Amino acid sequence: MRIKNSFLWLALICGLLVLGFILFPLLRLLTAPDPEQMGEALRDVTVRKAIWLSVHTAGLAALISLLLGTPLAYILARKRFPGKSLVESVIDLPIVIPHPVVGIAILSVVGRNFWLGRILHEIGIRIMGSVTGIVVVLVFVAIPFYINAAKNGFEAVPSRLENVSRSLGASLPATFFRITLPLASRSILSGFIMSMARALSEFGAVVVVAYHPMVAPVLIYERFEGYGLKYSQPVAVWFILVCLILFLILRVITADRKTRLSKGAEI
Amino acid sequence: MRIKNSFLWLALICGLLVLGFILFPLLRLLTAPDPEQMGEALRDVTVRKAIWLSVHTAGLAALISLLLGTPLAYILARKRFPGKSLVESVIDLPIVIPHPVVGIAILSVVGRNFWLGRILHEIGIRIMGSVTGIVVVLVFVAIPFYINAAKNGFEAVPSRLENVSRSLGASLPATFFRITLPLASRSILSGFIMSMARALSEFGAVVVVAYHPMVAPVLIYERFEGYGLKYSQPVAVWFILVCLILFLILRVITADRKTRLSKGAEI
Amino acid sequence: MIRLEELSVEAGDFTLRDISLEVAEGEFFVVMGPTGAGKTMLLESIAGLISPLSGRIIVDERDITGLSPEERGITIVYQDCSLFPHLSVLDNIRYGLRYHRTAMSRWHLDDLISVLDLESLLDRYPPSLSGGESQRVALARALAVKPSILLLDEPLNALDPAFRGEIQTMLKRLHNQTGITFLMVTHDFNEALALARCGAVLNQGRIEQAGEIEDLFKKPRSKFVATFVGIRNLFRAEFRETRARVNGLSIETGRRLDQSDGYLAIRPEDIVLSRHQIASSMRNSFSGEIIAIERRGMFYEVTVQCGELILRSLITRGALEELELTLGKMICFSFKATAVHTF
Amino acid sequence: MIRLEELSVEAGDFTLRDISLEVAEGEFFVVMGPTGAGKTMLLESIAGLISPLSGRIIVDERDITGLSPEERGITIVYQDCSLFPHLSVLDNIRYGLRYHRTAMSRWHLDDLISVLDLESLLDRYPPSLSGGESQRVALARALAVKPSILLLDEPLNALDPAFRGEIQTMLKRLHNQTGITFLMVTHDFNEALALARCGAVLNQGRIEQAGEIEDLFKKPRSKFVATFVGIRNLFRAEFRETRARVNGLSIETGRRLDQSDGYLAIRPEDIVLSRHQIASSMRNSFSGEIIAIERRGMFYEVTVQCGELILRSLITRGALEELELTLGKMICFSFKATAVHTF
Repeated sequence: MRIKNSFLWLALICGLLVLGFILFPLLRLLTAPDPEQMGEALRDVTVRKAIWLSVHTAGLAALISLLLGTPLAYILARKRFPGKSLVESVIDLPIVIPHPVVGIAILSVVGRNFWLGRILHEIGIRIMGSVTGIVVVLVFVAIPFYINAAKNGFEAVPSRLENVSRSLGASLPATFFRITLPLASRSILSGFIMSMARALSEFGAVVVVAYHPMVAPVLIYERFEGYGLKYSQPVAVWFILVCLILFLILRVITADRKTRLSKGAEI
Repeated sequence: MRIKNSFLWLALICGLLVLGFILFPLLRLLTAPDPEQMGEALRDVTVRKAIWLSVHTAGLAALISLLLGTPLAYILARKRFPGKSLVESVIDLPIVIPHPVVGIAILSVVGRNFWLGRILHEIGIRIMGSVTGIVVVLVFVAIPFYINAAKNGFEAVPSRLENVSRSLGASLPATFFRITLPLASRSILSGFIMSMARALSEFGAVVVVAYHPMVAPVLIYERFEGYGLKYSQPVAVWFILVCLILFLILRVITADRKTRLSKGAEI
Repeated sequence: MIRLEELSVEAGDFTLRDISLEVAEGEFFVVMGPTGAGKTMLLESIAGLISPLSGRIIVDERDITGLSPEERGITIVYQDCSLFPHLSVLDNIRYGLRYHRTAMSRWHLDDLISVLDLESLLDRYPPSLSGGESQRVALARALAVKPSILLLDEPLNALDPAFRGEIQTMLKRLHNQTGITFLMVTHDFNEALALARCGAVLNQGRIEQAGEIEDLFKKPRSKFVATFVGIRNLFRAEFRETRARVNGLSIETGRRLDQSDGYLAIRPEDIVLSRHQIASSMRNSFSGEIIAIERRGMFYEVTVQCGELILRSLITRGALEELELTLGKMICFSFKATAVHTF
Repeated sequence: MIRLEELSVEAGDFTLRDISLEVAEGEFFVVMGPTGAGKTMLLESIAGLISPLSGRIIVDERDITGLSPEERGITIVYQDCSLFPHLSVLDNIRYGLRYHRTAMSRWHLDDLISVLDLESLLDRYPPSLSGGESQRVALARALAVKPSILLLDEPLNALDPAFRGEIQTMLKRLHNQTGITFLMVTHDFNEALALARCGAVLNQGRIEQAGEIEDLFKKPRSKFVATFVGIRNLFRAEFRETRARVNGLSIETGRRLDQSDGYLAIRPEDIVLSRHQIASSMRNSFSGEIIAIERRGMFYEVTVQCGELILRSLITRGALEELELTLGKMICFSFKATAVHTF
């Protein structure tokens, strides 16, 4: 019994250390600014604009990830093909590419000394320093999170259900929309929120492509650099409150899903 | 047959769009600098020092994540307790907190106007602008990736194996080291590499806490800001080559594991 | 009618090779085989869910090898039922109707629901159903579209033994009432005996033997089939004229044997035990020592040793008591020449 | 000896309530119950893998309720074998030895390996083993540490029927040779019949009946147990003195009945069919019409209707042919008063 307890104690101590390490700075940050500073930050139109720009570009990036990523996620969940693990590696690439490098890579193809950049310039699409550019960068960093979540969701739908549906006369698309999509909907939703959260948090890639218009993380960084810690805290607090609400929704959804699945399990 | 094909075509087009969108800028980046520029960057001691600093702080952060995170990951995979999903939410927080905010939150608790900061100062630990600070920030952003991977690995080990081991006379720690850990070792290794890759890629949080000493992403950003795209590209290429090698190792490991598992499955 | 012509299928490491089978219109056909023999794969190939490497699938003289699953009119009931968890029982049953304009003309949905006793379940959702209930819903869903062929993947295996009889009776009734061709796979030979007239034994991706179940049971053509159908008395034998020599015993088979050696099989229930030599038409009669008595379900298996030969006989409890069988006792055992099968 | 005293266990939504059982030293005890009855949970509670809410577990007069699993000397063999996939067969078998200094004194590891016929498998790894091989390795691993009690979780269920007999025989032999108390759970009543002398029936987390298997089989005390042990002739009856009235038929039970009404059960194999009324000691003799003949494994179930009453009789193929039974034919059926069970 003693050995067992010391093992559990060790686990408990490590667990508390990790949780404290994550929570302590965040809680301190949340309580650092006084209400007056908070109110002031909220009245600042620059702050409100930056947060709104962040939220709507991140939402747009998540939506684009969903539209582009869903078919690919389905194929990856269902089909075997040569080079599949290579494709999966490519999809995960944006997670591990250093953030400023993401911005630099995107600028490398849209500059006017490259053919794609010239074409975009001809048809009037600007990437550098534009909302379009921000969305492009955010899709780049967010899409792996969506595709992985959706893929896991599709994998969790037994392919036998699709087999039965097809043997009952439903075509592949009908089966997808009547069986697969409804059953994977929670994963798709949580992938959407996850990729939006990732897009909201991005700084390094965005700051390279578009310092202006300013998304919230850039604004926070600017205030920190220009005016110091104290001046950046209220904006940071407002912004993470927005992020946390989104994240809370994600958790509620996935927790709900786990309960439903475990109910179906055998005793 | 026609409907089925058009469905597959749609998936193929979306898939190629996503892959192209991710690969195209990266490949362009890799080919942008000429060999001369590449060689010049490699001879630059600042570049070599920054990359080495990145690699070793990231490795250290991953190691700390492993040591602190493994017991917690095991508890999360095996035990049910009230508030478990709250704990899981807390662990995922660093993924969704905007990167500069991570730095600001950590600075909020280590400044000299806060008790923790005063204690650290007393015992001579500096966070702001130090290697220690960089490691602390990187652990903060990397640890969720490690814990989630390790947790999935532990969950994949059937608890019945542990039950059998214990009924054969092995204590909880003996069972953990003889059964659980060997069977989850690949997940632990891939979690280690994943968290190291995440740490390597971090910019926003590091730049707030420590502009100097310069890690590679900060150096890349500095060169971009100060001298322009062309001058930042060679450093970026050298750095992502280092990251890609790490990432390749991760892929090889997980692919190998999938093959082994699928062999065990029934026909 | 289904005809498989030298069908070969590959999936992962596993291959079905040169499967040729013919199932008559409206038949209840059973393919038996141990776990991992490729039974589910065979069904999925017929349903069009796996594409064969080579060979053809002919249904009603029409080559359907290239058709997609939804064009075949063949439905499948998996062992785990695979009900759609997000749809109510009624919606599960009605799922395929919109794709079948002609469905349910002869057989009305209400009839099907009442035959399968599903009225009270229609509003429930699959996760709340018991194993037997799920199985009935899966059957209703598959039959609602009036398939030309119903494929059944071990439908009784997931059920508790106490409920197997019920579903078995229901399957038989559904088959009689609908006239649909049923093709079932199972690893349990007894189910085949209870349900089907014709069948085949599949082993490691190949058909070992096909034909009437009675023939598989009485006249297995390979050692594998003999073991699979539960013939526990199986010996290597040398043949001469009408007699077979097994471990020193000479056994009359009542017919000329063409091979010089092979296997000899006797079903345990065909061996009659008696205290004394009995005057009867049984051509083979020996005596030996009882070396084991084991209960098998409702019956007893008595193992008798006669020289080198070990034979097993299956008898009822009544016979066991009447003959006062005990370990070590000497006993006579007899069997008809026609009960001896050689291959 | 194991004694459970009003054990209650909760895990997730499921509860075992007030389980009291006694298993004698060295016995082969079987707990039967349908899927979801809580059988595995019961075993895991005894092994110490789940902590009970209340009640006590006594082994050899020692209260082990608070001990951790590794201190109990009770090993468990799961249905899926749960072999350690990263260890060779030999390392699996030897896994527990280092924790048991006294292990393997009487019973040597080599003996165990040879009895279970594992010599040729020792260097293999679990994923490459067949179902039966895995089962034998799991048994060897659990017995190698010489447990005081071996818990078996449906050991035959994952096997093909053709291999069940083999493992069943092996289990019985191991039990005899080691003298270890075996406690097995199963959903198949026939396995209990074949293996154990005593047992219990578990349903929805409660013990329905415990005692000798023969008694469960012949004298079920509840409708659930009667159905579970396969008594297909089960009727509500009114009792008066020694006779029971069922659907208009008056049946002699040969003993005074104390209740005024209850259930009446007759095992199908106890009902004798004959073409004419037979002179015998059987006290109950009626006649009726054959309304169904169905094959059940190696036997036939004949359903006879007599007025409102529908009775099932189990007979051999020989009897079926001899009596020339066909649908619609009138037939006599008789059974002894002692074959009639009431509760």
